[in-house]
Amino acid sequence: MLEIMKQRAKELLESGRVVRVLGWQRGDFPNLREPVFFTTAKQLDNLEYDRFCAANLSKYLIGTDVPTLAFLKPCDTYSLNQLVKERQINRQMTYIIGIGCEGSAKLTDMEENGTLERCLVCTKTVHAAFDELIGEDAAPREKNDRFAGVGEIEAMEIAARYTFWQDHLARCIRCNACRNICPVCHCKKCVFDNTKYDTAQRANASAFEEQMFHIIRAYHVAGRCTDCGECNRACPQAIPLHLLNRKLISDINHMFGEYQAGTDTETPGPLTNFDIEMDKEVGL
Amino acid sequence: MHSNHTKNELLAISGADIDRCMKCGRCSASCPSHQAMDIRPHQFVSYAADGRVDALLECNSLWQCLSCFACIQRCPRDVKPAQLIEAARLMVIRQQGENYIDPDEIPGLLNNDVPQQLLVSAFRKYRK
Amino acid sequence: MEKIGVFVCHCGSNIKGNVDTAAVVEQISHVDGVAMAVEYPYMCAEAGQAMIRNAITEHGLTGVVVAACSPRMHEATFRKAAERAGLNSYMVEIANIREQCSWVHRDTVSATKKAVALARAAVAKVHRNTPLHPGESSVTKRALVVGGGIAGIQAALDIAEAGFEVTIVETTPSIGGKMAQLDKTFPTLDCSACILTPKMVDAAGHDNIAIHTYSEIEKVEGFVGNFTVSIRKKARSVDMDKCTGCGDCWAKCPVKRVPSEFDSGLCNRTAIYTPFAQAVPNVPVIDRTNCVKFKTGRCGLCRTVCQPGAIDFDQQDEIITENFGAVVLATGYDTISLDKFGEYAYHDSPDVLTALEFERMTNAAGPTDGRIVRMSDGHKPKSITFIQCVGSRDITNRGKTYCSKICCMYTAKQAILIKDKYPDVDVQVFYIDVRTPGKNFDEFYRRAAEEYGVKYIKGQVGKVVNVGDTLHIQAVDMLEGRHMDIQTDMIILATAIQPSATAKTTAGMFSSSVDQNHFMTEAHPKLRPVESHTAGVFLAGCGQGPKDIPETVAQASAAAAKVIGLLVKDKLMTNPCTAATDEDLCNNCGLCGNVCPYGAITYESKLTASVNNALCQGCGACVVTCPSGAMDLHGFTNRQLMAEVDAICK
Amino acid sequence: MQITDFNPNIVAFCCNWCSYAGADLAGTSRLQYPVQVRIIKVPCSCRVDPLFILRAFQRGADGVAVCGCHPGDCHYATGNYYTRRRMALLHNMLDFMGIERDRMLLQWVSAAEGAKFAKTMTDFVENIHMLGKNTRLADWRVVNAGNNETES
Repeated sequence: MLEIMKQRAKELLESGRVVRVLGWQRGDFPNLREPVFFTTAKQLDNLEYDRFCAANLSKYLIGTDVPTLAFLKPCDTYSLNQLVKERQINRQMTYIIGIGCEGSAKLTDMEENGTLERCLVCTKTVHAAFDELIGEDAAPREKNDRFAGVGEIEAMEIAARYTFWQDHLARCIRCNACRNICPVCHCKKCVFDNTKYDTAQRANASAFEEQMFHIIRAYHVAGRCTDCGECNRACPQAIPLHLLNRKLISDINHMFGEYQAGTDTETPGPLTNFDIEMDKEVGL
Repeated sequence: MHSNHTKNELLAISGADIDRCMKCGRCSASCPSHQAMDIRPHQFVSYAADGRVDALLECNSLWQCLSCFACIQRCPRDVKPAQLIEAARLMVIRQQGENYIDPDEIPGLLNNDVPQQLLVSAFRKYRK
Repeated sequence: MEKIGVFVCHCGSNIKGNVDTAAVVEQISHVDGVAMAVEYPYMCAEAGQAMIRNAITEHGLTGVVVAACSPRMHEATFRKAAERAGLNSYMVEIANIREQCSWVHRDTVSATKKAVALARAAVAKVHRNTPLHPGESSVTKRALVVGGGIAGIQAALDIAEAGFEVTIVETTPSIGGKMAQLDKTFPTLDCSACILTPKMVDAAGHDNIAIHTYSEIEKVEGFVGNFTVSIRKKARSVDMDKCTGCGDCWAKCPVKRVPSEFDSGLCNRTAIYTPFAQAVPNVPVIDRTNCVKFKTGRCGLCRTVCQPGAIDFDQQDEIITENFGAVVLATGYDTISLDKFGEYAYHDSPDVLTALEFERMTNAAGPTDGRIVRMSDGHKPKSITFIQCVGSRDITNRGKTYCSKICCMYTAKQAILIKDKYPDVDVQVFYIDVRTPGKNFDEFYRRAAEEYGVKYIKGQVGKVVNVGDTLHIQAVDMLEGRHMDIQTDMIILATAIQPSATAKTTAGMFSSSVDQNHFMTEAHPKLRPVESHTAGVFLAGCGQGPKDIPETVAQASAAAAKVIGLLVKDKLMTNPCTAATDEDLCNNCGLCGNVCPYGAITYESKLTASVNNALCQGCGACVVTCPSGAMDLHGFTNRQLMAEVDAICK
Repeated sequence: MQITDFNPNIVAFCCNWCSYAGADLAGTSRLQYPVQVRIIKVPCSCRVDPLFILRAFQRGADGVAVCGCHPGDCHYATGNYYTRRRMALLHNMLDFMGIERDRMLLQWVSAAEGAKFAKTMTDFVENIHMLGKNTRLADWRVVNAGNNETES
C-alpha cells in the first residue's frame, strides 16, 4: 500500500497537479512518524505509512495556498471538513488521498496491542472527504462506546469528581501541546495569550489557572471538536483531556441532538445554532 | 378570644392563604349547605382573619360542610375555604384528645368505686 | 493617569435613608484613580448636574461615576451633563444604588457595603472605558400601524395629518375593531358607530393612508428608522379594484349559517361577506373554510351574479414588502373563553350572554334591531342580571389576575340602556367592588343606581342553573349576609378581556416584549408609557393593557406624536455600543456571522470579519462565540466586564 | 436568622432589557432580597462569556447567576437561545469537574417580574448558604490578596 501511495504522489507531483505532498517520515524515535511536506519525487522515497503515523495532518493544511496533496486517515478528514467549514483550509488547494487505517499505536508502546484508545473506540472509520482512496477503510470497531469513560466519571460522587480532575490537572505544566496540536485551535492568538480578557498566561502558582485553562480550552472547541484525540495523545503529562471534550460531545448529543463535527462543511455547529422546540427541554 | 396561636395553627394546618380574600362571597354563593350553616364559608374566612378561631371551633358549620370543594373550585383568589373548615375540624378532634386521661393521672384516680375497666378504656381511647 | 470623579446621590432619603452615603464617598475616594468623590441630595437636579460639569473642568476628570438611581432613569441625563463639559458621554458610568441597593435592602451597614462595591465596579469599568461616538442612520419617513381598531385608526390619522405616509395592517376584513361592535359609549351615551365611522371613512380616503385588511405581518427585519416588513395579504377571493360593494354576491350566497364574528355569534352570515354594513373597505371576502365552491368545487353563484366580475377563486395570498421608519402596535383585545366557568351556564343557556354579545343585541343595527330579547324564546325578559368580574381578578388558572378595567362602566351603561328602553325590567348587578375612577364616571354609575333603579348587590353568584325557561341563580348578598336563591330571565357576564391572540407573536416579531399576561410591555410604566422596549416601536390601545376608548385614543395620539417626532428627523444617532473586530486577531473563521441576528457581520475582505455598524444592535452574541477574543463589543468590552467582575468580587 | 458568619459573594449578570429592568422593578416595588447579590449589567444574556463566570468564581464569588429575557422574548430576537445552549453545557461541564451545580444559575426574568427576581435571588442565596464557601474554583492567592487590599 505504501508503494502505491508513493507512486500516486510522484505522479501527481510530476504532473504538476500538486506542488507538495503532506505525509509522514521517520522521526527521532522508532515509534514516531513525523509530519512532513515533500516537494520532490526523490524525497518521497522517505514517505512512511504504518500504525505509528498517528499525527492528524489536517492542521498542517491551514492556510495552504499552493496545490498540496495530503494523505489523510478517515478520522483526519473530519478535521479537514471542520477546517474547511471554518474557512481555514481552501479545499481547492488540496488534493486529498484517503488512506485506509486500522488504528494507530500509542506513542509509548511498541507492543502489538498498544493501540491508541481513540482508535479502539473509533466511530469515524469512513472518510468524510477525499479525492481518491487508497486501501480499505477498516470496519467499525466492535468496542466503540467512546463515552464509557465519561459515564464512569459522571457516576462518581461530586467530591470524587473534583479530586479526579484536581489530581490530573495539577500535573499540567501549561506546555500548550494540547492547544497547539488541536486542529480547531487555530486562533491567531489564543485568549490565554492575548490581552483582550486580562487572562494572559500566568505563572503556574495555583491549580485554578489550570482548571480555567482546561475548561475554556474544551469549551472553545465545543461543537467543533471532532474527537480526533490529538490533545490526549500530545499531552506529556497523560492528562485525559479527551474526557472533557467527550463530555461536551455527549451533552451536545443528548441535549441538542446527535452531532458529529466535520461530517460536512456546511451544517452550523450546535453552539452557533438553536432549535426552539428541542431546547425547551434544556434545563439547568 | 382572639388568639394568634390558634389562628396560626388553623392556617398552618389548612395551608390556606386568607390574606388573598377580596370578600366577593363566591364561596358562600356556591355552597350547597349554606342554609344549615351558622357561619358561612366567606364568614369563616373573615373570622379566621380576625383570629376568632374559638368561635369557629364551636360553630355548627364545621359539621355541615360537605367537603364538596365547590368553594375552592370557584374562589377566584385561591383562598380554599373548605380547607379552613377541614383544618378547624381537625383542631376540634385534636382538642378532644386532651379530654382523655393522661397516664400520670391514673394513680390518683384509682379507688375502689371506679371500675378499672373504665379507666383503661378512657386511657386507651384515641391514644393509638 | 486616570482622574475619575465619583458623585454619590442621596435621592432625598431614597438612598440616604438606607445607605451611609458619607461612608461611600469616604471609601470610594481611596480607590485607585479616583480623583474626587462628593455626595449631593439630588444629582439629577440642575445643581447636581452643574457639580458634575464643574468638577470635570476643575479637576480635569477623565471619567465620571454617578452612584444614584438605575441607569434606566438618568444615565442619559448624566451623559449629557458630561458631554456639555467636554467629556465624552461614554466615559460616564452609573452605579445603581437605589433600585438595586437602598430600596431592596433594609440593613444600612450591609447596604452601604454593597453600594461601595457597586461604585467600585463602576470605577473599575470606567478605567477601561474609551470615548465612543454615535454614528448616523437614515430614516424611512413612513409609518406602519398594526391593528385597525380605534387605536390604530387614530394613530394613523394623526401621523398622516402630519404629512407622513401610513400603512394600516388589519387581520379582519374591515377596520373598525371592537368599537365598531359597540352600541353606545360611556359615560356620554353617544353612539359608538356615529363617532367611529367618520374616522374610518377619513382613514380610507386619506391620501397618506394605505389600508391592508385581511392581512397579517409575516416578517420583520431592520431597526428604528429602517424596518423592512413583509405583509401577507390573505387571498380575499374578490378583486378589490373591480368590486363595487353592491352586495349581490352575499345576497345570493347559499351558505347562510356561519356564525357572524361581528355580531358575536348572535346571528349568521354568508360565506362571502362583509362583516358589517359600514365596513371599510366595503369589499367582501370569501371565507374559504365555509364556501361550497372551495369545499366541493361546485357553486360559484357569487361569480355568476357579480356584474363587474370581481370574484376570483384563484386568488393567492400575496406577500408585499415595505419599508417603515416607525411602527405602532395596536393589536387590541379579545374576551376570554368561558369554557372553564361552567357554573355560569354560558354554554347551557342561550340567555346567558357576554357583555360584548349584549352590545350587539342592544345595537339598533344588530341582529335584533336593538330589541332586548331572550335568545331562547324571543320574549322580552322581565329581569336581567349582570355578573361582574367573570375571570377578572382571578389568580387561579381559570381567569386573569388583573382587573379588566372597563367592565364596571360598561355594565352601568348597559343597565341604563335596558332601563331606558324598558323601565319595567328588573336589573340587578352582582359586584365585588365598583370601580369608576374617571371624568364623570362615578356620577354615571350613581345615575344607574339612583335614577334608573338598577339594584347593585355586593356579592357574587355561585351557580346558575337553566331550569325550563328560567335561570336559577344561587348567590350571596355580602352586606346583608343573606343567601339568595333567585330567578332571572337573562344573564350578562362581564367577561375578562385579554390581549388578542396575535399580540405575543406580533410583539416578538418586532423584538418587543410582553408581560406574563401577554400584554405588551411599555419601556417605562410611568415615564415612557407608549414606547416599547424596541426603539421605533410604539404601543397603543388594549394590547398594552386594559383601557377604555378615551384612554385608547389618547394613547394612540401619544404614540402618533412619538412616531411623528421620529419621522421628522433626517438622521438618527445610532448606538455606538456595537461590535468590532480586531483585525490582528480575527482569523475569519465565520463563527460570529452564524449567530448574528441582524446579518451585520460579513467576510467580504476574505481576511477578517467586518461589522456593519448601522445593522449591529450590540447584543454581543458574536463576541462570546469568538474563541480568540478578536470580536469585542464597544461599551461592554471583555476587559470592561472582567474589570467589573474583579471589582465586584473583591 | 443566620448562625454562621459566612457572607456569600453573589454575582448576577442581568440583561439590560428584561432582567436588569426586572431587578429595578423589584427595587421600585421594595421587594427585599439578600444584600450579597451584586448585579452586572450586560446588553443581553448572550454577552455573558463563560470566562466571566469562571473569573468570578476565581475571584471569590460563591455563586454566579445569569438572568435574561424569557426564550422568545429576547430583545435581540435570538440571543438567549444561544445563552441557553452555552450555559447548559458550561453548567454540566462544571458539574462534571466536581463543582456544585447550585453555584451557577440560569434564570429567565422579564422586565415585569420584579417579584420573580427577588425570589430567585433569595432562593439562590439560600442554596449558596447551604453549599458554603466556594473553595473549589477560587484562587486563594487572588481572593486573599483582594481581602488584604480592602483591609489596608
